[in-house]
Amino acid sequence: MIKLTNFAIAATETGRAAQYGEGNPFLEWAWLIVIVPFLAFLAIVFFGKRLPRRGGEIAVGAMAFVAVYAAVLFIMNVTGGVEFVGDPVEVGKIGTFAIEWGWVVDGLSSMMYLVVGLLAFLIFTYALGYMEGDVRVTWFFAAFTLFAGSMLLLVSAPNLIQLIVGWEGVGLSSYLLIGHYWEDKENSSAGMKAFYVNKVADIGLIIGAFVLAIPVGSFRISDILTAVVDNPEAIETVAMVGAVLLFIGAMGKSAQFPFHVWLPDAMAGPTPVSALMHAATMVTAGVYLVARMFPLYAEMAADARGLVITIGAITLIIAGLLAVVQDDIKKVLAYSTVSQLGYMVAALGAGAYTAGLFHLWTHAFFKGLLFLGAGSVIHSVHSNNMSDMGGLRKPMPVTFSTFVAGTLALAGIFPLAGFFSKDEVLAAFNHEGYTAVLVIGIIGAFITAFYMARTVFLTFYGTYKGHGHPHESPKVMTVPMMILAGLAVVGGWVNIPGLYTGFTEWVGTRAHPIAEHHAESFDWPVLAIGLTAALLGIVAGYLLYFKDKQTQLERDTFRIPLLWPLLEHKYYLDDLYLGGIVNPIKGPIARFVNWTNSYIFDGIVNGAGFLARAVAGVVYGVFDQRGIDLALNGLAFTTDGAGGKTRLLQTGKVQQYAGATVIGAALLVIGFVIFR
Amino acid sequence: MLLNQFLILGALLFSLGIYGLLVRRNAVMVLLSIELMLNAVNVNLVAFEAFLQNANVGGQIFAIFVITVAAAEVGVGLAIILMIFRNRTSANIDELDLMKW
Amino acid sequence: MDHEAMMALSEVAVSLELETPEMTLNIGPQHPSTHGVLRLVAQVDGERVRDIKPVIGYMHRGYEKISEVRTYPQITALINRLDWVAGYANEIPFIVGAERLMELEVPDRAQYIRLILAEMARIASHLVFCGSYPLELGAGTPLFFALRERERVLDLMESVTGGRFHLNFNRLGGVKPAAGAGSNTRKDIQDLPKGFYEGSREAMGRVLAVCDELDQLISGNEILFARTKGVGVMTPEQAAAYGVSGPNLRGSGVAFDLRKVEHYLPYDKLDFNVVTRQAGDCFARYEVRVDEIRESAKMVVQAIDSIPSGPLQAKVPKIIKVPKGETYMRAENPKGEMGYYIVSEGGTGPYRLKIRTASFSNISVLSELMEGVLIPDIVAIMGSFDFVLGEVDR
Amino acid sequence: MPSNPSDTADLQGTLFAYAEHVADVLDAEPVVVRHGTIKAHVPRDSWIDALTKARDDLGLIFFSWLSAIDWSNKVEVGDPPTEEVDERFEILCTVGDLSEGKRITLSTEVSKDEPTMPSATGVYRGANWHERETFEMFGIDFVGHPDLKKLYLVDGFEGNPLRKSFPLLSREVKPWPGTVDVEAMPSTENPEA
Amino acid sequence: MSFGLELAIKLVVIAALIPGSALVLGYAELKISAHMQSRIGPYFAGGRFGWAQLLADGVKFIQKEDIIPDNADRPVFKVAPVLVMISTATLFVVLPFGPGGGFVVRDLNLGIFYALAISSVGTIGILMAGWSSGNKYSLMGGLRAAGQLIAYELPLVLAVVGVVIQAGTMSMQGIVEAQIAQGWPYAFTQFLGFFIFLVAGLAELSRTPFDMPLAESELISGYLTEYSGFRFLFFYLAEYASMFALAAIAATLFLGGYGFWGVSASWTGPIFFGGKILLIGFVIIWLRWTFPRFREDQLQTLAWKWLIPLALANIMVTAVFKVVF
Amino acid sequence: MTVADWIAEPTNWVYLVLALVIAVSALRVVTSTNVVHAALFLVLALAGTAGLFLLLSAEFVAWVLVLVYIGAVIVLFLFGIMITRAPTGPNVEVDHQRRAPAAMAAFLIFIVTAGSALTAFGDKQISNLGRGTSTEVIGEQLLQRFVIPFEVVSFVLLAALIGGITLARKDATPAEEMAREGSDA
Repeated sequence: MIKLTNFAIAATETGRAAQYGEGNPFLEWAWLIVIVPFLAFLAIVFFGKRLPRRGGEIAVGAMAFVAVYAAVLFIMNVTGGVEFVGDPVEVGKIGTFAIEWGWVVDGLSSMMYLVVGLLAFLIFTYALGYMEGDVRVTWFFAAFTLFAGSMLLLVSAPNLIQLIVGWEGVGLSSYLLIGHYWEDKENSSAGMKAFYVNKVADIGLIIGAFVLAIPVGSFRISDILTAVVDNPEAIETVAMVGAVLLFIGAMGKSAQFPFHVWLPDAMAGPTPVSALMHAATMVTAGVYLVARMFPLYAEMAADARGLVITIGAITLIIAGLLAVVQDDIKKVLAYSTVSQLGYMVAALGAGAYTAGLFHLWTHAFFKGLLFLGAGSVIHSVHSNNMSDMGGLRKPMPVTFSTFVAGTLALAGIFPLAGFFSKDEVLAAFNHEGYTAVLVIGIIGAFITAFYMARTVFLTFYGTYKGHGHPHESPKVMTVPMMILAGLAVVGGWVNIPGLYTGFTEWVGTRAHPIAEHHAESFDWPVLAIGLTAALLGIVAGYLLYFKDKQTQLERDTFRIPLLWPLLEHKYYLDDLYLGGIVNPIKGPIARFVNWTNSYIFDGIVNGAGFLARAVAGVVYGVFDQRGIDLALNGLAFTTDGAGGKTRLLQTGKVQQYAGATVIGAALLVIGFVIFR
Repeated sequence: MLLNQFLILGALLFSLGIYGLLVRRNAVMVLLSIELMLNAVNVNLVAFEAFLQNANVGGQIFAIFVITVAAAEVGVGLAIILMIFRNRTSANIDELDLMKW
Repeated sequence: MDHEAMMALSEVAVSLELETPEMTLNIGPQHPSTHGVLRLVAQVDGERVRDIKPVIGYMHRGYEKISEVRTYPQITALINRLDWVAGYANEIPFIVGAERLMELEVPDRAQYIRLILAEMARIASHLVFCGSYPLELGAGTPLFFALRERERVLDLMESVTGGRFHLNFNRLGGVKPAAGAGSNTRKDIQDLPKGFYEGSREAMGRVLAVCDELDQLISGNEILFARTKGVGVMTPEQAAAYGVSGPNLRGSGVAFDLRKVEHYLPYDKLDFNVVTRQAGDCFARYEVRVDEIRESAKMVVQAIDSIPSGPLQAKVPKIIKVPKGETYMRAENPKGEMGYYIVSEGGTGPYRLKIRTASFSNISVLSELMEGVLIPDIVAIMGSFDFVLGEVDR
Repeated sequence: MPSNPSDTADLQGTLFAYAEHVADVLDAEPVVVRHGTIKAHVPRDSWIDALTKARDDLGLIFFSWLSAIDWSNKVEVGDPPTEEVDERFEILCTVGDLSEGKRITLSTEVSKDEPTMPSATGVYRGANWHERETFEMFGIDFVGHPDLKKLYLVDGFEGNPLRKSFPLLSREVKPWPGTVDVEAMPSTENPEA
Repeated sequence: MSFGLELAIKLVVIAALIPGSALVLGYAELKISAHMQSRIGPYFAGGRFGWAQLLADGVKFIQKEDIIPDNADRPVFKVAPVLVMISTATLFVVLPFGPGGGFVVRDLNLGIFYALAISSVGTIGILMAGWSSGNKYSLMGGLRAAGQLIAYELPLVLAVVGVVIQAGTMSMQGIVEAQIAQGWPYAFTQFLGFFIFLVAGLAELSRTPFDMPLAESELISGYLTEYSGFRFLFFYLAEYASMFALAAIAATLFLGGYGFWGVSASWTGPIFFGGKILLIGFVIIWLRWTFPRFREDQLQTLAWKWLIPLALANIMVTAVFKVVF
Repeated sequence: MTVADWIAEPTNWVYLVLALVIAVSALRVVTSTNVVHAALFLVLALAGTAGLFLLLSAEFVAWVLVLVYIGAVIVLFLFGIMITRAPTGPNVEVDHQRRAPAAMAAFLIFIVTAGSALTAFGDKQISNLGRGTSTEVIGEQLLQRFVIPFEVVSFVLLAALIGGITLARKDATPAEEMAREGSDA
């Protein structure tokens, strides 16, 4: 175990020459990667409308820059290993805590830069075609650029404050983008839902950040991690709490159970948004956070890892099951993402740092591809529902072939990207001894293959059930898909146990207090079982959705009695949140106010009235005949008059209030002078 | 010059403003009375400043602030009156008693 | 309009109007920019015009009724007072109409003289517009430039006819012989005064020059653009429905000129263009008039070059009686289409004379154009229509 | 048409041909061509119909003018008609096109006992002022006019000046001296004139 | 010479200068406009060149009957021209006609600020005139004037700020001395400010192309409609006197005032200064007889969308230069 | 300090004149029956106040008062009065009937403030007025010591600007307005 002297530590262990990057202009200027999207955002907002493509070209240009720059950084990392922390700029101070802005280029972040930059570039290009003719296309690209920029800001963060700023930026822009078609109430409420759920989780992140930062005395991640390694007793007491709280934040962003509810609803946004959100930016933020803070989980808060892996496993399985019942093609993919994120989180929880990130890496390619394919289909048939599709293989050959490539990659079929990453995750479960999780993972692999097969068969085979004439999408949309399809095929070849494990080195240059197990070769039994499960899933899908002509027409004839309604209602989670949390809070407050109003206040008033009447009645009965009318009437008159006059005090006339105030103030002063 | 001669003038202006504030029905005239009161404050501020001869001239600076805020107040106040006038074709403040019981 | 509005006009007391958020503003009948006694009753909200009604009749003289007790030569003198800015042009359609009823053959030379004078009248009228329109928009100087050249034109007309405004130079069957001229005069001697041709050529050159001067001085001015472009846009459909004619119609992009289609003077022997502008806004109407001055000046020069010699007057009886018949004759006057429907019962005067004037139809469209404009736009739009109240009220 | 008839033989031809076309389209009877003017008579009941056809079918979109003639044998001013005429108002309306200079004058008759006409404002918006003028000058009521009130005359004015029965008051007091051109000036009887 | 006597003499000179300047500029306007329009202009009055034309006009105005409309608010109606005149006249106090104490009534520390503050008072007089006339056209003219003057006071003040930053003083003589010391007038460095000042100044003077408050073709004569006789004469005098004052302030701020390329001898001061004032006066007259007038909304657009941002930019640039160099 | 001493000081004469003008016009501001007159009397009161400030050698504040208050605020007032066309005739009732309690309250306030001033400051003198306050000092203090209030005030101004525009701008089209008026009636 090496001491962390800086945020980034020497990469010598990996056997490569450390390149600290001092004086290397590419690293010194790496902050451009973060700044350019924000500048592009401003440029689009101010000048976008006047440009021929309404600002899209600025966005694509900025992303092209980011992608190229990220590729350069990545290649530097691959060839030489990069560890660089830019000199932080002090923005302000909270007490003794400096608020800084800086940027990090190391293995993890350079990988993330590349993923974000490359996918954003491809998806933005795709969006040029997809969003053409949209009313708010300028605003879309502005928010989209902001989205990517926030993610880059988050990734480049050397301290928790900057990370939180980027984190919130991602949340904000996702809110804007999900609610892009705000004319429909549903869409805007989907945006709100995403925002709220994330906000709830963010509370954990923010508190966690402070919990960790206060004993250490700094928000710098390097300082915190150094303290973790060097000086465990200083933060021993808070590490566990902090880790759990940070993970709650990550759960929100990465849509882990029980915060996963927002992600499927977020499909209300335009498809490019979904693609970027699922592939590279938003949902990976949580995984990135856990990976970034991995030493904390690995060293100090090992118990927290139990939580992480549990949550990951639960998410993995329930989301996979949900994906099976969806009709909306994007929701299938959305639940699929949740499920795959479960894999990543579980892998990190199991201590398999590389495996988790590797799955993130491959997932970015094929999930981006799948979303673009789904978008292409939606663009063509003008519906999200698979019940309106079918038989699209012929009219949309490019979409079909790329989509199938993505499906196979996601299902984990050899030799596509998903195969290697999923296998590595499963192998890690096996190696670390989480057998239950391994079983869940294998079942998950089966389910994954099954629902993806279902999607493909329902969408591209059988007969067309929609309206209008489907057509292939324009070049500007298909070319990014083809590029991604290529990456989905070859993306996994960078980490083949026994053959070439470059990826381990690329992302592993940083957090090396972790003694991570690296398999020398495939874990053959697990591999065999996993692959078999995936193949079985595909076969099951084939049988149910291709062979059975009945399902071609009616869709989902097989319905497991108890499970099906549960899945259709998404485990009743939304109902639980609404009925269990929102309404109980909302209702009692309203009821309490109403009750106070009707019983206490009215009661006082009515009671007073009743009392007065009773007294009057008695008085009337007893004294009236005695001829003391004068006194009685006087009394009643006084009461009535007093009440009436008191009521008149509230005239609603400002000047009378002002007059009373003035006189009162003057009298108060006089009173002070006299009685002092 | 006595300090008090300014203070008492200020007090006089202020109480005249109070009188106007209480007695006027027309909202514009109420605003005018408020201006009078703010001006009384200015007199006091500048008089105290001249009396104390402070190096940081806080009195004068705050008089300037008061003037500025008065400008803002008039802007918003007149806009409100304009709107009320449009909706009710009356600028009489005592007809604006929607808030009463 | 009614008594109430008159009362409102006299009660300029602001305080009495205070309860209404909208204010009634009486523009005219005595107002610098109404070209006489037009009155506009405008409902304004601040500077914004909500509703506007032109009120006319302040100088109604009953010409149609009077004409029923007049002889044809008397009417010729009378109708000079319709459009007093171009008095001569008013005579043309009436005289031509009466000649048609009498089936008179008018000598060519007389026709050319009529044409020259009519075009000069058009130049004079348009020059007044080109000077006074900028004045209404606040630029005082162009007026003097325009009127300076108008004087030359008026001088020329005076040298021929002896009158400057109300020429009364036409006779049934020809034009009035100049003093001392016989019925068969040679060119350049008696019928037209000495030096008229040279003077005209020179004057037309100056007119063309002043058009360029106006262009330099005012037509390219940004403020003028701001005030007139896009203001008071009249569509061709509106123009046709309201009978708007002349330069106003051509400013809306309709290339329609009675000189080309009505065959009443030897215009077909001259080469000239019908000036149009597509925009239909105030600036288009202004530009059309400036260009029409140029066209007219060129026509005058052409006519002088090609004027035939010959008699000035066809043979007519001493007491003129027009045979029974009806006809409608119209002509392209500076303000637009002017026409006379003459019903003759064979007497010395018409049984009924309907006078169709351009300005009357031209301003009937105003209230439609002025809805929702600003008060300064009223002046800009009103001025751009170049109407004369004598024509409106008759 | 120039006043020289010889120039215009072919013009006359086209005019007659057009008049026949007009008669076909408008279903008008009779259509006369006199002195370069096409005048088409239509019944009062089909007045609006004829105007609509003229606008839509003949393309005569340009509204020139609308007025009336008071045909009367007993006149207070001017000379009476040479022949006996029916007592009636004749309504005239001239419309034209904006390309070739075609124009026709539509004519219809309305009785003096009940002088009402349908308003043409629905067909040509510009008829508004013309009808108001005809209303006050002849006393003809235009049914359906949006704003039928006096245009020129003051509010209290009584009578319809262009009716032949309306005397020219100033002439009653003092004859027009210009009539000397035609007949002898009655200066001996009226030395002030 | 005692302080009091000196002050008295100065005040007398200024009191003569106010109508004098109005006469000079008024006559210049008559003649210049005439020659621009191919006319001769005043010719007979006074024997030669019609030099006494305006004097004769003045006599005529004084002789005229003083008409106050029935609906007018009499006291306000009467005070309005006086207020306008006062606000113009007090401007002359700070005009520096030459170096030293002898050529200025009182060189205030806050000279230019004082001038701007005082000149804004005239707006009230115009509003009073418009309102009190009891005439709709007058009221609209008054409202237009008020809207216009408020809108253009901002760019006017902001344009001056640039000069003040560069000179580092608000004293009028100080600003002139700073220009003399610098060697060339501020028109070269503050050319944007100069332009804005002239445009906004034209608007403050309600002269073409910003004469909407008076616009005789729309509002007859705006707030002047009901004025006649010597009250009208007051407005008339005030108009030309404030034109003179504005030209003088512009000359002081941007053209180096009484200095001329470094020359600042006391006896040449008034000559140079007068020359520069006449130069600016000529430009103002020239514009008056060349341009049509704007529309009210276009005027506001010009002020708020162009002049004020430009003036702010000018201030920023000036401040940056001031700090950097 | 005796009355004679006080009278002997020439500045006090100036003060007296100004104070008289201010007091009288302030009284007219709150008693005048015509809104425009009231606003114009306020101008007079403010002009007098500016004079007082000059007397107290607060030149800058005096001219700011003139420029901002008289030049802008009052103009805005008059503008508003004329635009709203609020009742300006002399016959309109501009006052409540409750003059007496209002006058009592005002008098009470006057007694309290003037009384406390008298007891607190007695015959404290304002002296050393010769130097005047240089604008430079004000500027420096404004942007150094008082920079936070300065910024706050600018935000208040900005907010007032936006608020004023939002409130005063008319959103309804004429047709909508017509409909609203119709439903009211």
